[in-house]
Amino acid sequence: MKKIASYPDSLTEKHFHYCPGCTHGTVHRLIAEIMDELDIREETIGVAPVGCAVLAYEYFDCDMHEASHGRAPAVATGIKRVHPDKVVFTYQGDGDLASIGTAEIVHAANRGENITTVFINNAIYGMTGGQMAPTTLEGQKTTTSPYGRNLKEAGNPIKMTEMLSALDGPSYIARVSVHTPKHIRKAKKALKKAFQRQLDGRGFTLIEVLSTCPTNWGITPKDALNWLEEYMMPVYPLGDLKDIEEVE
Amino acid sequence: MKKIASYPDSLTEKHFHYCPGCTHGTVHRLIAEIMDELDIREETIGVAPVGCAVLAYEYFDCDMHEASHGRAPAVATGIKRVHPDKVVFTYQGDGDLASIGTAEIVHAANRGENITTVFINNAIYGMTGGQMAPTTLEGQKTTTSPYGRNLKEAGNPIKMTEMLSALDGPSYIARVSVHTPKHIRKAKKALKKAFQRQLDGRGFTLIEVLSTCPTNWGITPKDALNWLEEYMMPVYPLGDLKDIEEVE
Amino acid sequence: MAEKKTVEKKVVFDEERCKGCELCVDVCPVDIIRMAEDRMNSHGYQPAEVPDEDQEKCISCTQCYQMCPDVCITLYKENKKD
Amino acid sequence: MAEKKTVEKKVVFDEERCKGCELCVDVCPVDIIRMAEDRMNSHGYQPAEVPDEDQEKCISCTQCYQMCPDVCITLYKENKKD
Amino acid sequence: MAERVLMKGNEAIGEAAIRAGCRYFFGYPITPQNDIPAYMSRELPKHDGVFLQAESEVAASNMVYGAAGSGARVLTSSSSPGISLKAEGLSYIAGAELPCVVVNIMRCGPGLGGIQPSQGDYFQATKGMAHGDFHLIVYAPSTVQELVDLTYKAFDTADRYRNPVMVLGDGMLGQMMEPVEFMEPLDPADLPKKEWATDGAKGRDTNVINSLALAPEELEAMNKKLENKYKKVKANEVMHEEYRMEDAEIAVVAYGTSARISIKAIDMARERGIKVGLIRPITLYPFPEKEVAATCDQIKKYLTVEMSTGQMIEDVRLAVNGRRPVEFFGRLGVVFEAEEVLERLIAMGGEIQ
Amino acid sequence: MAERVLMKGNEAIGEAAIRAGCRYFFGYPITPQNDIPAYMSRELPKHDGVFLQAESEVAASNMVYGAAGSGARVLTSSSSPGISLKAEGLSYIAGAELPCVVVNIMRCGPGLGGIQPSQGDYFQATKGMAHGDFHLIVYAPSTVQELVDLTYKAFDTADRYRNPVMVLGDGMLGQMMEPVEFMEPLDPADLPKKEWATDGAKGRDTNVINSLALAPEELEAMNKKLENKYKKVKANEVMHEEYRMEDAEIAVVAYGTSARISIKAIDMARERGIKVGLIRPITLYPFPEKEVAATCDQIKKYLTVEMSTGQMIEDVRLAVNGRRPVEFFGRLGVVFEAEEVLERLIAMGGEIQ
Amino acid sequence: MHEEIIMAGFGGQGIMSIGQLLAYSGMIKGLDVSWMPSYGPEMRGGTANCTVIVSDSRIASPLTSKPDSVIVMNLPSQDKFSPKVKEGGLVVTNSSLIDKEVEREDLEVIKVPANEIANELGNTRVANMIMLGAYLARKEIIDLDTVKESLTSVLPERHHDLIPLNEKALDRGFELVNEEVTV
Amino acid sequence: MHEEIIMAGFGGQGIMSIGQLLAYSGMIKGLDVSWMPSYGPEMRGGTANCTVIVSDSRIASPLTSKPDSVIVMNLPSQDKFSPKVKEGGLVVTNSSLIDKEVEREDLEVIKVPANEIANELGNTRVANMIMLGAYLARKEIIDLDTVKESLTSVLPERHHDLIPLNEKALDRGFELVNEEVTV
Ligand SMILES: Cc1ncc(C[n+]2csc(CCOP(=O)(O)OP(=O)(O)O)c2C)c(N)n1
Ligand SMILES: Cc1ncc(C[n+]2csc(CCOP(=O)(O)OP(=O)(O)O)c2C)c(N)n1
Ligand code: SF4
Ligand code: SF4
Ligand code: SF4
Ligand code: SF4
Repeated sequence: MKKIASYPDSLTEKHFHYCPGCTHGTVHRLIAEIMDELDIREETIGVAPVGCAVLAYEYFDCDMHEASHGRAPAVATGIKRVHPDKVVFTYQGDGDLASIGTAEIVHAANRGENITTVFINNAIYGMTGGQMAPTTLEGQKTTTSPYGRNLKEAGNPIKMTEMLSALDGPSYIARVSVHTPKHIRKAKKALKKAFQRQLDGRGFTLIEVLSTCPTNWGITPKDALNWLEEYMMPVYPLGDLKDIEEVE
Repeated sequence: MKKIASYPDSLTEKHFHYCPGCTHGTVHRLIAEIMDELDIREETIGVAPVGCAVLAYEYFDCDMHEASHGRAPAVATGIKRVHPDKVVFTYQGDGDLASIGTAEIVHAANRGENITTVFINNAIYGMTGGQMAPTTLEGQKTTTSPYGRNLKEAGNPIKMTEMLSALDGPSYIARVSVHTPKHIRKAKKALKKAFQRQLDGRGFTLIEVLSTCPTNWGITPKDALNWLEEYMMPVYPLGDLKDIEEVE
Repeated sequence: MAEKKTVEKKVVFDEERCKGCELCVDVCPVDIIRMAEDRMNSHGYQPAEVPDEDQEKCISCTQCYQMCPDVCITLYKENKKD
Repeated sequence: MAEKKTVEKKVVFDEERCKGCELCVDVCPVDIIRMAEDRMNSHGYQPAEVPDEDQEKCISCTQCYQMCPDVCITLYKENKKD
Repeated sequence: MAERVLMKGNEAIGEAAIRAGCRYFFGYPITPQNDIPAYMSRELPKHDGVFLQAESEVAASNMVYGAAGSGARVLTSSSSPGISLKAEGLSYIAGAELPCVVVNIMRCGPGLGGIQPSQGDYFQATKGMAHGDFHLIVYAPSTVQELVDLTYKAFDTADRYRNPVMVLGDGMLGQMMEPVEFMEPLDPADLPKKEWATDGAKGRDTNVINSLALAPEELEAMNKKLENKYKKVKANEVMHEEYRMEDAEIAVVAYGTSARISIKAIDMARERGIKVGLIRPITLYPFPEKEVAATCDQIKKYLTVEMSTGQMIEDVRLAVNGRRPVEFFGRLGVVFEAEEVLERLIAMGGEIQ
Repeated sequence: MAERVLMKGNEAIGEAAIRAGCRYFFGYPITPQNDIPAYMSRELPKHDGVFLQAESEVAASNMVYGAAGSGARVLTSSSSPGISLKAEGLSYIAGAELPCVVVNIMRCGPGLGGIQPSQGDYFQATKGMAHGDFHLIVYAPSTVQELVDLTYKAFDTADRYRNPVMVLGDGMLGQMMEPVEFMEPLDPADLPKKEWATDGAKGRDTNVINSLALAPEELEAMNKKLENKYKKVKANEVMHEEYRMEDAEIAVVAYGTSARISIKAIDMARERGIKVGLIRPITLYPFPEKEVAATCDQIKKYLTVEMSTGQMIEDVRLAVNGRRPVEFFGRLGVVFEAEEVLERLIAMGGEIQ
Repeated sequence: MHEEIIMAGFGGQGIMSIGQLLAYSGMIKGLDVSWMPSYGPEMRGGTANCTVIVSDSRIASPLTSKPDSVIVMNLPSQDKFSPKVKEGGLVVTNSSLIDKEVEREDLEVIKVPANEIANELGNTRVANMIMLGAYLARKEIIDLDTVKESLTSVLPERHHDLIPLNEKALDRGFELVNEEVTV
Repeated sequence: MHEEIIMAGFGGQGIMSIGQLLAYSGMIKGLDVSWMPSYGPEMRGGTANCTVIVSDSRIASPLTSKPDSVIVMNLPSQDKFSPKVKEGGLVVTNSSLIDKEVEREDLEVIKVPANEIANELGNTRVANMIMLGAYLARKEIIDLDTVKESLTSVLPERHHDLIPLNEKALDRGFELVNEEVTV
């Protein structure tokens, strides 16, 4: 018998602490596979966020920094400036990247910092028990929007990826999803392209991954996949948002 | 003899502390005239930045808050939520708004906070003696880019206004200039429209004003006007960037 | 060497990792994955399984592997005869 | 009442506010604004002025008022005769 | 007697704030204080109040600055790392002399640390919160009932002195449930108008909210004014409680959760005949310096008990001023048990004999 | 003897850092330390180093965190309000046990305050910088030469203890010019490799830079480790200087700029026959506690002199521990003159008689 | 009367609710009570426990290092907390999920097949109430009726339709022990 | 020798430069020196001043409350600093811009029409050097040649073409006083 799919080398043996059905694990696997395939595990320094993925440094089998909440792009900048020849990525949630860390991601992107950001958009704060995120949908109930998100009070679900695409620095920005095997394969492709761009020295890349948080959404893992497709995807359409093919 | 142009009522008698030829004064006058014309001096609460305009609270003859560096939109949010019926504006430089205060302006804009932001882009940090701003032009020499701004190191001149226009919250965003009487008149029009929008309860408005800093640019006031036209305007094209005419 | 071979498994679950989310169950086109009713791992979850009798039916599409957020699944395929 | 009237000024400068930036000089279409050479205000600036003999020439275009960053200028116009 | 309700510490804070006339909350989620924003987001709309989840703690503290300057009673809450991010804003609020209430439900640091309860932010709360010579007034409740009473009081104190007031709890106090009674709710419309607040300069001189003073003399005057205020605070606002101190020879000094565990230890020690009592500072700034000093004739030894590596002990030592030995017991990351304190008290009791 | 050059304090810091092998600077402009980033932006590129103006102080301190974790010698500098914004980041850096050097050229607060020199951030620097039980090691130079020497030393100390080190100056020290001599520059390539740093896990186990410890026992262990480190720092790193203390009956305790003005006052007082000397703490954390205590037999009265409303005085009082009176002289916003201190010394001299 | 109880199990087994229910019941009986949770870092799948103290005098510390009783719903909890119980104290253990014997001789152990009974009742989620019922039968600190009355106040409104089921579960646990004891 | 000088004027009058020039010259003469600026909040149009101390022993404080001398280039500076000068001290004042007399009887006052002379030399900006030259003529703490030599090190490179002009200005100031004194 031949192994056709198995646990990637670039993940440690640690069990994920994520809730059942949480797609953080899926994205972890994809990144690990890409490290395997590009053979960069020993060249990579990852930056974990504060958020559900706070323990990502226990899962990725590469050098890791645990950043303070929202500051992963700044931490990654510090690392990359010291090690311009290494691969540096940040892994961030939507509270981390789109709320407290807004300034850091905007400026890392604008500087065209040669790092890759994986942006997990699950429309909620997972780690802290289900508060409203800037990406929370209109009407969505969370512990801090108990009557449903009210646009007049809390503003619109923020489109970070669209916004960052308006800057000159980024070389590749895309939005993907991981709610079906097919989307997962596409997500991997986009992620791999982003890492490859970094290896080619082409500047800032960011992949937004629409993700689920069954626990804090209060539904089953299966229903969460459907909810993502039905409610999140119309607000956050998938696709490449910015792709500077060639350097002039 | 009939007075046809004179010192506006909404300015105090204090002499501006700005350098000779600095256009901060011009914009102050425009705002004061608008307060006069809309008869809102007694309804307005302004928020001064940290930057050359830090003493704006001594010049505008209305209630004022001096904010901490970059946080004027957050301060204005606090004020506006307490006094939703008053007119609240922030007056901010490019270091203030486009660098340290990135998160605050992005989120105030995204929330559609019903305030008006006047954004003075003079491509440099004036108050602190001429450091590079995020808006500093490629190759421009400043005390912290002594060899000229290098895009690879420092990134591109940031286009905050374009970036903010990608959000759903703002109702009116425009870029104007004050380097000729004609442009000054246009600038006033845009500013007045922004204040009027706020009075109409239409949400966030922002006017970026291309401005000069003769002292830190190291040229005469006259040359500064020319430099603005010749070098800044191509990078920061004037015009309305977002204008949501009607509420659906 | 002296390993006792029962069935040649094509779909192997790391039961201790499994959190019983059931996402693999749904995506299997040949419907061979189910949740074990008779056991619980040390975290209190009932793991997914492919019963021995169904192992053969796996068509190696890797859908379950792709879908499993906890990377519990290892897939095998018969060696090509050529 | 007893004010001594010399020339009816159309262009009046607040000399203490003026910083001598010369921006008003350039924009005046009839070229009547110049920098005072004979005096300095308390901040060490030589203020702008329109000499008495040129006051008449002002066409009330307000360009200088618009341009002056320090809001030093007050402009007057003859009352319309109607 | 008002009805007793069983309530989490965090939620009780929220309810007490609303009853104190607070209608504005700006904050950012962080464990273990998340029930406060959750409570406020649920309850404030019922009172026409505003709950706004800020984009960050930095923004939240500046929103508070704006709202406080506009004359409102306003609350923000966070836990340790989030408080560090509010530092600059709090310095501005204090410098501009604005009233507001800040809750810190401490967790264990430094850095990300963990979410275990801790008292490791004592220095930050009482001394070096941020740049410049200013102080927060700091309340340290030790029961859920006291969380309620002191939160309510905090709004008054803040208004009276135009100074930020901190309610300093820890994860244990915030998350535990106890029965509490509430005071009658206050209508914010009944509060005296703040003449200095910005609400549009209609028919009056303009108001300016500000902490800038460029001229050295002005700057000194601003700082002198603050210094005098803090003198008044020190003279009038000290609160503390004593327990079994009548005939005590050993005094435990502890606040908040540590004080509760210490009471248990003291009761156990008393059963063994050790004469020990508790001095519990309720205000940490101003610290009950005179009150501690007043016990020096009677007490032979002090034991400061903290969930830290020893912070309040400096204030205890300053109060005791060398007259008696001051020892320290503390653990950090792990909440200690009464038995551990007891053991230490037994040792100290032995030494005294 | 090396060449003497006339240099601004701020620029001297930059040059000293470069000579200490620092090749990375992340910072954000603020008066009165702007010559530091200006110098670094001009000089670092000549040494293949990186100067990066961060988007904010918050970002700068996190860039430092990243660069320090990657094994580099790294500098950041700011002034008071900017330091407050670095608080959270510094707590992370300390928690993760990373070395770096932070310069605070103090200005006068709170809030925006003014740009006048001040020593109002003593508490912040030495005690409550941010949440959690950690400390910066704090150097307090009082001449431009000392700025150079201590900045250079700071990088070594930081590396040795894997802890952030602060160089605490004030606007006066940063902006004045004095002649200085520099040490031979050090090549960063000659520094020992940091085995714990992240540079890609090639042929070794992975390195993780982290300050998180979720399990209570781990959290306690992390804090214990820090506590032990600080004990070592206290035992080995204290620095102070004494001036005319041989026969002194009054001791002025002052650091930095205050110490310089005090020396002038002491000389004037000595001319009037008043026996007064100076104890100048060079490390503020660890504070020269034993060294001050050792003078208690000789000294009858202490006078703490600060540009603040009285912060270091607490450490002086803790050291003196009630054995002698400790008085305070300070101004804030306005730099005091030697004559003012003299006046106070004359009064104290009279009292002693 | 002073009773200190630790309750522990997997997250999701309803440990926190029965703790609150007991504390609430104590309060309406005029007793002093405290409820103190302790969470792991995980939202789900981790272990959860809480400490409840019910006393007729003022409660000093809401923590206990030597509980009078423990209610344990899974093996890690039994392993962790049974060694801490006071000498002669009580362990109520969920025999549906725990095979292992409690290793101390000095403790009273009540084995409750809580999941089985809950499944019988048609809803695994009420296993917690069965455990509490059993505990209350042995330690009569609060009468069962008061506890049942408290359900309305403690359960979130959206679960009020489940009150009858919860009452039944409390009864079943209570009966189980009473039978054991009286028979 | 211990000399404490305050120099003051409008921003832009080159006050800081002559202070640095004097300090630098002192240093290369082997003396201890310090230069301490004080800025107003404004970049331009404000007043600027600096304190220079030159001493043959260690300088304690770089500040002075009773300077031996002041060089004042505008009226606000004269008003502010001449009252602080030590009894019998020196005031070098820019008579081109200052009409007002120094109000103290005990001071030596040297009036230098610095702007006029500078304009004669063709560049108002060297008025500062004329003032310094005049000062040096009266207080021979450092010889004029050393000061001229120091120009290369103190002036930014882009102004090195102006060194001859600056030297001439120093001379003119120096001569002015020497004439006065010797004649
Ligand atoms: C300075 C600071 N503020 C707040 C927190 C609390 N906190 C931890 S994670 C988090 C948000 C997590 O949400 P998100 O980034 O969306 O990630 P997720 O958990 O959903 O994956 C917050 C607010 C913190 N640790 N530090
Ligand atoms: C927290 C903080 N960081 C930095 C500063 C210093 N500072 C004051 S103004 C300013 C920038 C001013 O530039 P800009 O916003 O562009 O306004 P301008 O002066 O050009 O009008 C800076 C960095 C400060 N006061 N506070
Ligand atoms: S590989 Fe495909 S067929 Fe085989 S078990 Fe997985 S999903 Fe089913
Ligand atoms: S998807 Fe993975 S974790 Fe979920 S049930 Fe299947 S094997 Fe278990
Ligand atoms: S109004 Fe017009 S014409 Fe008159 S002075 Fe001004 S610019 Fe000249
Ligand atoms: S524009 Fe104004 S400030 Fe400038 S010279 Fe003319 S009057 Fe003076």
